[in-house]
This record gives sequence, C-alpha cells and structure tokens, in this order.
Amino acid sequence: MTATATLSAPLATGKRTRRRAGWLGTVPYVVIGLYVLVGMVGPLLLDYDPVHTPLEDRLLSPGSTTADGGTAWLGTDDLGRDVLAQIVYGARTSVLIGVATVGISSVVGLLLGAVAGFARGWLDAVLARIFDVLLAFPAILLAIVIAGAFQRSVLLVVVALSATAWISFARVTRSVALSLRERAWVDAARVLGVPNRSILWRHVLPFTAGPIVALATLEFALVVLAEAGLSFLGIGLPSSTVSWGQTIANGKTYLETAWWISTLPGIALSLLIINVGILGDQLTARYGRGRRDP
Amino acid sequence: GDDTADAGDSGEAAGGDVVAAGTYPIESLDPHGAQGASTGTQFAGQAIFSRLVRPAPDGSLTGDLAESWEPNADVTAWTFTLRDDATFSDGEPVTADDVVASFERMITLDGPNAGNFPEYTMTAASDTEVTITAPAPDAAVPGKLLIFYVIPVGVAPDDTAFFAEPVGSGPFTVGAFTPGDSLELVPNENYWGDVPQVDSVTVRNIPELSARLTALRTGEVDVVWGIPDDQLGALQGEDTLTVETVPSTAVYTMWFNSSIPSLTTPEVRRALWQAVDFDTIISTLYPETGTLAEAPVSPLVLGYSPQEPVGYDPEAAQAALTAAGFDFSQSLRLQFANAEFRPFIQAVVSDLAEIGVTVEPLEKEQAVFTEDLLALNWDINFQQLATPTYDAASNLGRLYTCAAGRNGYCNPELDALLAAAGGSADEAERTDLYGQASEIIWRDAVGMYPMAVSLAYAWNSDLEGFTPDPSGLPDFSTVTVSGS
Amino acid sequence: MIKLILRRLLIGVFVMWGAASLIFVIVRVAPGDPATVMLGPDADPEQVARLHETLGLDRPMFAQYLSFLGDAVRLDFGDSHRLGRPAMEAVFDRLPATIELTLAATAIAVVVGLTLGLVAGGRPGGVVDRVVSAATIALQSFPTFWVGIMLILVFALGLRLLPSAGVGTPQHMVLPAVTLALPFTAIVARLTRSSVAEAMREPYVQTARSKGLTEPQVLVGHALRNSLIPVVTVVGLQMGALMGGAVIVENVFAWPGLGSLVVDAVANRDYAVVQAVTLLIAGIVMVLNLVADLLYTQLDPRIRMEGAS
Amino acid sequence: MSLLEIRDLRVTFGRRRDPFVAVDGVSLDVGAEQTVGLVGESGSGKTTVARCVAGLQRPDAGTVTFEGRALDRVGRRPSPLQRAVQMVFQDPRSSLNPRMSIDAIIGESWRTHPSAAPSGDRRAAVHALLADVGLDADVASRRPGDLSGGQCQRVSIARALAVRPRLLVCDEAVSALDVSVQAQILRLLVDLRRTHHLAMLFISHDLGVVHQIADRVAVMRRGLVVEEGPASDVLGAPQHEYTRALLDAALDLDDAGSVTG
Amino acid sequence: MSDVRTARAGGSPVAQHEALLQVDGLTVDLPGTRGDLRIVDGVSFDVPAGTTVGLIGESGSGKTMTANAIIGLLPDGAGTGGRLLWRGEDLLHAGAGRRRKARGHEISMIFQDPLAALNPTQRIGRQVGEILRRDGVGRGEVRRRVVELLDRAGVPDPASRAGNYPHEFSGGLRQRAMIALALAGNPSLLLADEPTTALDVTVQARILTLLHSIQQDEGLSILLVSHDLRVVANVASQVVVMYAGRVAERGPAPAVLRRPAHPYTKALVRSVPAVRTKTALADPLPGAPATPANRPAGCPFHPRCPIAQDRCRSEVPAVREVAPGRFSACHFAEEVLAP
Ligand SMILES: Nc1ncnc2c1ncn2[C@@H]1O[C@H](COP(=O)(O)OP(=O)(O)OP(=O)(O)O)[C@@H](O)[C@H]1O
Ligand SMILES: Nc1ncnc2c1ncn2[C@@H]1O[C@H](COP(=O)(O)OP(=O)(O)OP(=O)(O)O)[C@@H](O)[C@H]1O
Ligand SMILES: [Mg+2]
Ligand SMILES: [Mg+2]
Ligand code: NI
Repeated sequence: MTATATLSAPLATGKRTRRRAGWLGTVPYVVIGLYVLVGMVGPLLLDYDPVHTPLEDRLLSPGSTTADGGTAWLGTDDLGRDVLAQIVYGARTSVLIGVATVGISSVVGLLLGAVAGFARGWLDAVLARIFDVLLAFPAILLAIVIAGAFQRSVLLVVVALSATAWISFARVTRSVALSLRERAWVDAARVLGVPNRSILWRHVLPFTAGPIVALATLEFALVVLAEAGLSFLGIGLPSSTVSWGQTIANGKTYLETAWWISTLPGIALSLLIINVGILGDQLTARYGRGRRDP
Repeated sequence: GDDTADAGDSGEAAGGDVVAAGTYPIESLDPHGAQGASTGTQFAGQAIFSRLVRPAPDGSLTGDLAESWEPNADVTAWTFTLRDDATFSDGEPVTADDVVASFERMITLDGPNAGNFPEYTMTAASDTEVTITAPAPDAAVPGKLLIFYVIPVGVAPDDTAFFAEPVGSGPFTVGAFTPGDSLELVPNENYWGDVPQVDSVTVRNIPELSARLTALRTGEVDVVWGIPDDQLGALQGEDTLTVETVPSTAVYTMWFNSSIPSLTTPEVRRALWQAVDFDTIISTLYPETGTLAEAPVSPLVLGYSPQEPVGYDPEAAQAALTAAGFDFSQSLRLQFANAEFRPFIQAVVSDLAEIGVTVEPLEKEQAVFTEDLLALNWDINFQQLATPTYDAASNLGRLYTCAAGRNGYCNPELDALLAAAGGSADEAERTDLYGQASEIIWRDAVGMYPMAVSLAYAWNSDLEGFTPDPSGLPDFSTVTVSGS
Repeated sequence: MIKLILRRLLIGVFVMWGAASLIFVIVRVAPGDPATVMLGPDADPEQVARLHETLGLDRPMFAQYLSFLGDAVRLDFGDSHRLGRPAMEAVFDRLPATIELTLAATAIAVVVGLTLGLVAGGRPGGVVDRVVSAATIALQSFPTFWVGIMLILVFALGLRLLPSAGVGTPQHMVLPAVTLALPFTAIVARLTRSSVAEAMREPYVQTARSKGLTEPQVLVGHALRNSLIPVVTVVGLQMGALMGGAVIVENVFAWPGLGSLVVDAVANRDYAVVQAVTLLIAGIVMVLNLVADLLYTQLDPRIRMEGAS
Repeated sequence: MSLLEIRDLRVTFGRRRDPFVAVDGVSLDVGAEQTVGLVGESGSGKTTVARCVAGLQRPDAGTVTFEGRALDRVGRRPSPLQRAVQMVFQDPRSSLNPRMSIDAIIGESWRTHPSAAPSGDRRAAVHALLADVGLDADVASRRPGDLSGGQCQRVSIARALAVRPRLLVCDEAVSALDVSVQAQILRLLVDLRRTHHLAMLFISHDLGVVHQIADRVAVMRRGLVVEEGPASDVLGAPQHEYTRALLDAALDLDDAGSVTG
Repeated sequence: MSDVRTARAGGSPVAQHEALLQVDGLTVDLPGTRGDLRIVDGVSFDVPAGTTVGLIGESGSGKTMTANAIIGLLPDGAGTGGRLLWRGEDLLHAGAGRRRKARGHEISMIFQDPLAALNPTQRIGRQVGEILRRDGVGRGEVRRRVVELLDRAGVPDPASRAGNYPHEFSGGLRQRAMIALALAGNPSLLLADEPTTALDVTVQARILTLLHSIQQDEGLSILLVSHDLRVVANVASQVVVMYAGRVAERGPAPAVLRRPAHPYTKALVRSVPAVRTKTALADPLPGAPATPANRPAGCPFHPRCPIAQDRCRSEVPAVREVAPGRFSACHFAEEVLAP
C-alpha cells in the first residue's frame, strides 16, 4: 500500500494550466460517475436478497431464464443468486470500504503529516519513527494479522486496511508541508504575525489537496484489491456481506465451469480500478511532480 | 487430458511413485504431540507407525499390533495381546514396553489425544500383553485407541530430532519431510506385514482447489480427495481418472442451544428443523457427497440406528412456532468456522427466512469458534462432526450428557442410557442403547442432523488397489501402479 | 558511510522494538485462546490450564512482554506448541522459498518494468507511452489470486505448458513468480516512466543533446542512471510489499513459503509463529530499506558525499 | 538611538559538530526613515540578517532591537512590534498564496492586526491601498496567478503597507524582475518611503541599484560587515579591499568594452 | 589570460566578418493552450565569424527559443520557419542527422544554470570528454584532451578536478567546466544562454573575460544571450534587441547602447543605473513587457511607448536600416535616433 509514495512536493504557484486531455480525459469521470450511479440507484431497481438462495437456479450461465421466469443477465452463482445483482450490491460494499479506508487514512495522514511537516521538532521525529515501524510490515501482512485476529466485520476490514494506508498520506502531506513552510508566502504570513494555526489552515493545507486527491485515487484502487485479497484468504468480511471481493473469491473454484461468477465481478472491479487509476494519473500529472509551469 | 507424462511428474521408475494431494497440511509427525489429532499427522502416523487396532472399511475394528483384546468384567480394564512378529523399521521387535512407553509419552505431552484418556493407565502384563485401565467403565477404549500410535521406547517427550527421521513399525518410512508442504514416504523394508510395492508416496499440500484439481488432471498428482460436488463433473469426464465417493463418519450437526429461552422447547427446535428443505439443499448442493442423515451419527459408526426422517413442511413449522409463542422478531446466531460450509449455511438461512425466522450466519475464526462453542455463545452451532473412533461413545456418549453441557440440553434419561452404553462391552447391547439415545436426541431435536457426508476421491486409473478411506486417511500400502 | 549505517542500524533497533511491541499487542488483544484451538473442544479445563502454563500465558501480560522482548533479542520466539518445534525453525524452513519467489518476481519486474518504463518515458505522450501506461494500469487492477488461477487454467490445464502448483523444477517457479511480478512490474514501469520522462526534461539532457548525441544515447547515457535513483528506492521498499503479496500467491500455487504458515498461525493463534514471521519479515524489510538507502547514496554522488562528511 | 539596531548578530547552521557560521557578529543600524543598502556576494549572509530582523530566524547570539525594544522571533513579538517590521521577498510570485485573492491577502493583514485595520469601508480601503502601489481596483478580485511579476511585487508591498510598518526589509525585492519593471518598483519604493515615513533595509547584489536608493551602504563578506558608511563614500571611494574588488568586477554601461578591451 | 593555450586543431580559419551564421526570418511556433503560439516571429540577424553577438531582451521575449532553434533543440511539437544559413547551408531544413552532427562540433551551447546543465551523476571529466569518446578518440587521448580543455577553461588543478562531480564545484567552476564541455567538439559558434546570470559579479567578470580570451585565441563566434545590458555592452560587438519574439533593434553594440534607434532600447538603457556614481531614478516605462502569448497588435511595444501614435497601434513596423548598419523596428526610428 505504499506503492505510491512517489508523489513528491508538487505545488502550483502560477496559474494552473488545464491540460486538454480531449474527450478521452473525461472517460474516467464518466465511468466512475456511472459506478456511483449504479451503486446508488441500482439497488432500488434490482431486487437482491443475499439471504435468499433459489437453489434451483444455481450456476445458470449469463442470459439464462430463472425458475421464476426472470432473466439472469450475468448468470447466477452456486446458490442461484443473481450475479448482476451481486455486482450492483457489491459495488456498495467495495466502494464503501474503499471510500471509508481512504477517508479515514487520508484524514489521519493529512492531520499528522501536516502538523509534523509544519511543526517539525519532536512531533516530526516521533511520527517518522511510527512510519518506520509501520512501514516495516508489508501492508497486506499486517492486514492479514489484524483481519484474521478479530471478529469479522466491514469495520474491521476498514481498520485493517487503514492501519498502513494512512502512512502514504502522512508522508505526502508531510513532504508537501515541509516544502511549503519554505515558501515565501508562508514566511510572509509569519512576518505579518499570522498565528501558526491559521497558517497551517490557510497557507499549507489547501496545497495538500491536489496530491492527496491524486494519492487517494491510487490508494482507493489498492484498498479495493486488498479487500478482494482478504476475501480470498477467507478472512475479513462476514459471509452475509456482498462485496466484489467476496463474489470473486466465491467463484474462484468455478472459474473453469462457471467462469461468470468470478470473472464478471472481476471485470467490474478492474474497470473501476483502471478508471480510478487513470483519474489518479491525470491528477498526479496535474498536481504531482512532473508538471511544468508555463 | 490423456496422459501423465507431464512436467512435474517425478517418475524415473515409471509407475513407482505416487503423488497425492490431500486437503490438509502435515505439520508434524509426532502423533502424541499438539498436532496429534490433526488429520495430517494422523495420516502420517498410520503410514509410519502401527496402532494396536485399526478400522476395517466397514467401520469395525481389526487388529494391527494387537492380535486380540478383551475387557474385564466391569469394562474398566482392557487387555491387548500383541503379535510377536512386529518389528520397527530399524529391525528391533515391537514389545509391550514400547506400547506402554508410547502411551505414557502421549499422556505426558498432554496433547489433544491425551484428553481421551484422563487418568487412564497402561501397564505391560508381559512382553506381548498390555493392559489399559480406565477410572470408570469404558467400552469405547479400543475405538479410542485408533488414534494411538506406537513408537520405540526411550523417545523423550520433547525429542524433535527423532521425528526428523522417525522409526516406526508402519508400512512406510519417511523419505523426506517439509512440514506443512510435503511428506515423502518410502516403503519400510522391515515392515512386518506386506511391504508396499510402490517406490514412494508423496503427499503434497495444495490448498487452492483449482490448483489441486488441475494438478490431478495434468498428471502432476495421482490422487486427490475432498473434492466438492461441483468439481466432480469435470473430473468424471476425464477418462484417465477414477472418481468414487465413500461414506465417511462425519455428519453435519447443527445443535440448537437448548439453554436459551426461545429454544428450550423441543417443539420449537423440531419446527425449525422442519422448516429447512434439507432434501433439496443436499440434492442440489451435494448430489454426490451428501445423503440425508438418518441418525445423529454416521452409518459407519457403532451405535448407528436410523430414525424417522423429519419431513420438510414449512407451514407446519410456522404453525408450530406460532403455537409455541416463538418470537419471530429475534435473530438467531448461527456460528460456523469454515468458508467451505458457507453455501450450505446460506441455503439453510434462506429457508428459515422463508418462514420468517431470522438467522444471522456468523463465520468465525477457528480460535474464536471453539471458545464460543464451549461458552455456548451461539444459538445454532454448525459443525461437521466426524467420529474417527467409529464408536458412538466418542460422539453421543461424550457430547450429549448433562455434564458435558455442550449444547445446553440436559436429559437425565439420556444420561442414563449413555452411561449404560458406555459401560457395556457387548456390541449388540451398545448398539441398542445408543439407538434409544439417538431416538431421544432425534425426537427432542437437540440439533438438526441434515446430512451424512461422503468423501469424494479421484485417482489416476493407473493406481491399482487404491481404496478410498472414510476418514480421508487413505492407505497407500496396498497400492500398486500398473506400468503405463 | 559507516556512521550512516550505524545511525540507520540504531533506528532499526528502535523500529524492531516498535514492530515487536505492535505485534505482541495485536495478537494478544485478539479474541481466541491458543490453548483452546490446540486442544480442541474436548479438552478439560485442567488440561487447558496446564497448557496455558506451558505456554506462559498464565503470567501477567507485562511479564510476558518482557520475556518476549528478552527472547526476541536472541531471535528466540519460543516454541510453536502447535508445530512442536521452535517457531524460528519453522520460519527458517519456509523462508528460502518465499525469498526465492520474491527475488524471481523482483527480477522479472525490474527487467521488464525498467525496459517498458525506459521506452515509454523516452517519449512521453508517444504511442508507446500510451500503450504502456494503459497496460500498466490494467496490470495493477486484477486481484492477484484471480490472475493466478487464470494462469493455472490457461498454462497448466489448457496449454499444458507449465506445472500448476508446488515446487521442484524451475518451471514450477514461472507461474507464481509471474503472478507476483505483474503488479510490481506495473509499478516499476510507471515509476521508471515518470522518472525517465522527468529526467528527459532536465537541462543536462539538453546539454547531452547539444553534444550531438542521438536520442537513445541520451536516454541510456544520461537519463537512465539519474532516473534509476528513485526506482532503486522504490524497488527496495516494494520488495517488502512483495513479500506480503507472496502470501496470497503462495496460497494459490501451493508454494511452500511463509504465506500459508502465517495464515495458519494467525487462525490458530500460534503466537510464536505469528511473531516470528512478522518480525522476521519486518527485519528483512528494514534491511532491504537500508540497502536501498545505501544504494541510493551510491547512485547519487551528491548524497554520497553528504553521507561521507 | 537608531530605529533598528543590530548588535553582534551571529547565526550558525548545520550540525552541532561542525557548524556553518553564516553570520559572524554583524552590527548594523538603520535610522528612522533611512534606507540602508546591504550588498555582498552570494552566501555572504545578507538574507540571514534580514530574516533575523523579520524574526524568521533565531540568532545564536547578538540582539536585534527596534526603538530600543528587543525583537524576538515571530509569534513572540508584541503585536505593535510585529506590525512595525515588514518584509518584501525576492520571488514576487511565490510570496503570495496562489489560492487567495488579492482582497483576501490584504484582508489577512488586517485580520491579524485589527488595530491597523481601516475603520470604514474595507473595500474602499483595499482599493486605496492598491492605488498607493499603482494598481487598479479590479486587481483586488484577482489571484496572484493572473498578475504579472511586477504586479505581484506591488501587491506584496501593499500587503506590508497595510499594517503601517515603520521598517521595510527588502530582500532582493527587485532582482527577479525585468529591468523595465525593476525601475517601476524602485520608483514605487522610493515614493512610498517618503509618503509613509519608512525606513528600509534594502538588500541587493546590484551595486548600481543600491547606489541609486540607499543612504548608507553596508558591504558583507562571509558573514561579516567589512565596510559600512554613506552610499557615496562606500561605492564612490571604497576603503576596504573587498569592496574595491566588488566594484571592479561590476560592469557599467558607460565603460563598455571593459572586458573586450 | 591563461598561459596554456590550445591551438585550434584543424578547421580553416574563417575570414573576419564573413557571416558564419545568417538567421533569416526565423519563426518558432510552440503548441500552447489556445492553439499554436508564435514565440519567435521573423527574427533575422547575422553572426559574423569571430565576433560576439549579444541577444538581449526581457524575460519571455524569445531569446532562449531563438538560440534553441539555432542549435536545433526545440521542444517536441515546435514548428519552425525561415532559414538558418550556416556557412551558406540551410540548417533549418537539413536532415536530423546533419543537424546532430553540427551540434557540439560546429555549434555548441552553454546554459544559464551550470549545475542543472551538468549531469549530477557523472564525473566532470567524463562529461567533458564524452563528445571525444563518441568521435572514437582513444582513452588516453581523451584524458589528455579533457585535462587540456579544463585547463583552458581556467579550472585549477584540472587533472584531479576532472574526477570530481558537478556538485563538488563552485558556481564559477561549473560554468568553466561547461565551457570546456562546449569547446570539446571544436565548434565554430558558441551559443551562451545567460551564462553568467546565476553568478556573482566577480565571478561573472572572470567568466566573461575567459569567454573573450577564448574567442580571441580561437576565432570562435559567440551568440551571447542575456537580459543584462551591461553584460552585452561589455562583450558584444553586435547587439540584437528582442521584444515579444521580434527584433526591435540591431546594430553595432556601442552605437546601439549609446544612441538607441528604438524607444524600447532607449528605456532599457536609461533604466540601468551606474555603479560608481549615484544616478537618479529614471522615469520607468509603464506596464509589463509583452509576451508572445499576448502580443499587442501593431507594434508590440506601443502600449508602453512614450511616443506611440495611432499608426503604431495598427501597423506592424518592419525592421529597416535606419542608419548605416543600424536596423530598427520603429516607425519613428529616425526621430528616436536624432540626438
Ligand atoms: N536554513 C539554512 N540552513 C543551512 N544553511 C543555510 C541556511 N540558510 C542559509 N544558509 C547558508 O548561510 C549562508 C548565508 O546565506 P544567506 O542566504 O544569508 O546569503 P545571502 O547573502 O543572502 O546570499 P544570496 O545572495 O545568494 O541570497 C549561505 O552559505 C547559505 O548556504
Ligand atoms: N516549452 C514551452 N512551451 C510553450 N511555451 C514556451 C515553452 N518554453 C517557453 N515558452 C514560451 O516562449 C516564450 C519565449 O521563451 P524564451 O525562453 O525564449 O524567453 P527568454 O527570452 O529566454 O526569457 P528568459 O529571459 O526568461 O529566459 C515565453 O513566453 C515562454 O512562456
Ligand atoms: Mg539572499
Ligand atoms: Mg531564457
Ligand atoms: Ni562514506
């Protein structure tokens, strides 16, 4: 989960140039918007009860007709539950986990990183050591230990994944804050006598938004994948929760005989992640290093 | 697939090497230690060591090291007469001292197997006779000894070096062992019985099912067991494979927690049982590996006595529940511990939801599951209960007494029946007594007993003499490989 | 240089202490009792109590912590009662396989990733760049286990080219290493790409061009080395993550590494093994980071000198 | 008593074991409404002195007093002192927060020092202030990114003036600007000095510029003031050898061909 | 200056004042946010052999782009027009291979920030000698020549300093190393893009002297890009003044700076203060310099011009010879020129 620690102090000083990415640049927004829409509206249109298992419909291939006369557009799983509905409902859980994890870790990371980078001193030193300690564990390993040790729940998965995810945010924020405190406008504010709190709030934090958002998209992708990984190992989410990870992991033994159970949610997951990744790339190009001032 | 001559097949001497992939890792070869009760160690144990008795395919006991055994009058002591031609792989004869020392080592190590023999002692009456004394009458001693393996005298409890190259009196010795990964067995040339004809048997742990079955189909592996129903079809299509299922000693057991107010009455418990269409669930999810159970224990087990099936009748169930004043607003916690059972559990939950009973499936880590199980911190508990001793004593006799308190059910009448059965050495009488006990358990619906489990095996047709084992512990000593 | 290493080692000691404490707390706060798991539901309470005593779990938490630390310093994490042998021994049994797999994956990722990144970064915005960017995003977006199983079905079952699982011949390594390497390759490629693209905008590249060098000469002669610097750091950092990712891959391919060991150990509350594995990996990660740091200072003469003074 | 008195200022950077002495005992006075030019080569410690005066850098030794009152670090200065000393930085763009409108930037000065805030209409006050530095009123709603370098520098000056300072520290305030714009800002500074009764510590490496606007000049070298005196003396008839070398190296338009000749 | 002088190896000495390079109507277009931008717009001037031509103008006036166009190192997507006659051969329309061969060997370049322009991970000697190595010169010979070049550029103790990394050099030394690097291929024209802007005055003086002495010794032509009039005044014999991507004025340096023929040049000259005498503040030009992105119609300078007329707002003034050797792009050049 530290794969993206390559964002370094970005900072636009001059006028921001909007890159003309053309219509291609809007694809990720459209796709992500579509997912959000489906996640919000889909459950209203599609009826899915994870508890209900019409066994007579099990393992139907995409497009088959179910016993009650409906059509399983994307097939059914080993308990006869509709795969399309699972994808739609799973979007909620997966996106929720992704958003919650990224939300928690970005807030924690932002606060700690900004304070550490801006105040430096002992707080910075303590935080640096905490980074060191947590970075010594591969993220997934720590997640496995935490998720495997406690009672399953969505919250636990969020906590397990956040345990290391916040570090990337803290590191990026810290480096941004560190470079910002050398900025002349921060010095100017200090000479003016602006209190540190306001400096942090007005002159430092706004500039972390770009890189943080860029990082958040990358982390989001990693988190959703990590959830799938935990589901594969059979730890983390309760069995009654519908998530892409769960559905993909459930269908893993049917990859040869009923490929759709695993593959279709997998494609849904990958499509989202690809688009979030492209969005992240765009944002990184804009806020991360590598941008040129005109 | 058409042949086995693929990458990964280690066959230099064509046909001499057998590779098997089980469902479990073999972590330790010490049958007396902490892993002693684990399937992996049991498998290794019966290949490398001898026992006093062993199960016959029909579930009855036959002698292994013991030629014969009999109890004393009040069934508190059992005397086993040992055969005199048994030797260890280093050529030393197996004596009563070895047996006693092994027993004592098992007790000293205080592992899970020792729990079967609290305050039991074993003495050597002569070079070929050992006596095991129980603190109370115990007819199940021979069955319990199925998990007792004999090693040479003089191995200290913490001697890990011995198990790096163990000396045993079983048909095989250890060729190579990587804990948790693979165990290579080679024939024990000094085996007192028929020396196995294969060159080697390697048991590998391939946890991921797809990989395991692929390995079987490509010929990397010759035998696989524990195959889920949905995967059997693909294997049956392969003409080089033989696929068979064998009834096991395991029964899906779903205890109700009779100590909680809403489940105290048998009517409620029975109604819940009636509400689940187990017949359909089993025939769709487990067409090959499951049959509707007819008793709390498997037909292979001594004490099996078929009961009248509980028919699926949701209306009657709902009516009964309403009549009994069942609180439909409450949700019942159904705990289980293995992802493998998820589909089954979900199907059950689905059926109960149909009549308005909310059940919350709780998949728990093994550690938490066991703790909660003992603390009765559940409303319905799902377990696949096997009876490795092939004797109802270690299932019914142990789990259903008031003293055991394992499911909140307490019935003095049942206690008396179980005690009597445990104290009798007469098989017919015991079967009868356990039959009566089963009837009470069944009638009072201490739990739901939906399914007797069969174990599916698939093996390369080149293997001859391979017999699927009910406990998932196949015996490779009789296997031969026909030349290809 | 020596001073730098010493300083880092000192921090390392602190980090290991932190890591050890963290793991100690996590495993002990977690519900579930190792004795119950080990002895099964049939054990009587006395037997459980006896096992608690053997495992030292009856002592006050702080005493346990102190003796745990004391032993850990000597790399002794106690016996795994479950495995009936010292935890460290069990871990060392599995470690080589994991390291082998990690190294193979790293090699693949570095070679392929660097090449792709170099080609793409040499001409940012070009066709190759776009294709590589798209491909690398795609590579990172499939769940590892799904990719692994698909590879097994295609290469082992379908094409019968490679063995499906386990160890033995070098061929056994191919699928797991590739599976593990895929997302890592993407990371390396993307990082190299951006780093090369950035280097190509540096004035010294312009200087190189003003000498009349061809683009490939500029790319390899001037941009590559400078862009390697961040790549080396990230590869070092990522090898730790890779060892983590190996857990899942090992499960898919029955690779006898630390993966299944740690998953089983967590499930069975095998404290000794959990602690040994995590701390060993933490130690390795730390050493890798140190090596990456030192390599970094070696690659970048500016830092090398600062370190020297 | 001078307005600003710097006595034996000493600043070191770096590790404890081998500290780098950036300023090594500098003493300097700036009288009321006086402009003191500070010149010297790169790294001689000019900026460090300026930052000490502004309170951005804590000196290791020495004192900085303003009207006899000690100037502590920023944040520890009483508000009137904080107001009294303001600074204009080298890079006109980065000394303004790009996310804030000019309005907000100037408003921040007043928010921080309510005592300096205008009593009446703030908008009008902002416009008046902008007019003071030669900017149109419509600049108020814009952001720094939409302004040229010269305009940004004017805004920086306006921000400083908003709190009615007594001393303006200009660290290379015109160095980054084009010659034609540099001339504009210099003219502005000179005018403001008069109208606002400002004293200035004017740092520059351009001897010509310093000669144009400074009353007195101090020459720094390696953390030391090597020569100090009235501008015409120091730059017209340098006493110290280093000042002479500096002047020799400086090019003039007039003696074109000094290199080619 | 230096005692050790390297004789120019080979290459026919070019007669003085024969145009080595003729820039003829050079245009450079760069892709911008709103379509292509004409960054350099019809720039013409000559660089005679063996002389220094100063190219001055304020930030963004297109000086660097002009120099980059000459050496052929424009950013991707740049479009060019006009001609670059190099000894009579149009380099602008020559093939990529020909252009590359010219780089370093016929035309080379030094940059404003020598730290950034030197590869931080390579030793100085290696960077200086790279062009020789690529030419197939033997190892020992490369070493010898590198030491000689560094020595020529005034790097003290060149043999051992060749083994240093750029960050171990001071600013002045870096620029000297950069000069050595640029001279390695024996070029005839050296493009110097603000070579002393980042340096202290004392160092600047030394570098300028060095450049001059090298030019004297080797008959090198220099195109010196600078925004500092004083630098240009002191080293250039010809000067080209640019404003918003166009030539405002060009001619012999002393004449242009003493008696400008363009109001812009005039304002520039006036805003340069003298060092040794106190000069009064000049009345500054109003407004900000025009850039190629917002170039006013007509004469680009008219919004700031004190003598602008209606004509200036609509009619683009051509660069014309207003006096012998003096070229100006002002409709009223003659009036400006008149004393
Ligand atoms: N924060 C700092 N940490 C370490 N060294 C510093 C720091 N700030 C300045 N220095 C060093 O102190 C010395 C004096 O720096 P200062 O910026 O005061 O010089 P200056 O005269 O303003 O130079 P310039 O003309 O380049 O701006 C320099 O050598 C510089 O490298
Ligand atoms: N890569 C680029 N893409 C688009 N526009 C550019 C690019 N590089 C420079 N420009 C624009 O081209 C114009 C001329 O730039 P150039 O660098 O030639 O100016 P200059 O005279 O060298 O200025 P300076 O004194 O600041 O170096 C400027 O307006 C600049 O914004
Ligand atoms: Mg400075
Ligand atoms: Mg330029
Ligand atoms: Ni060193």
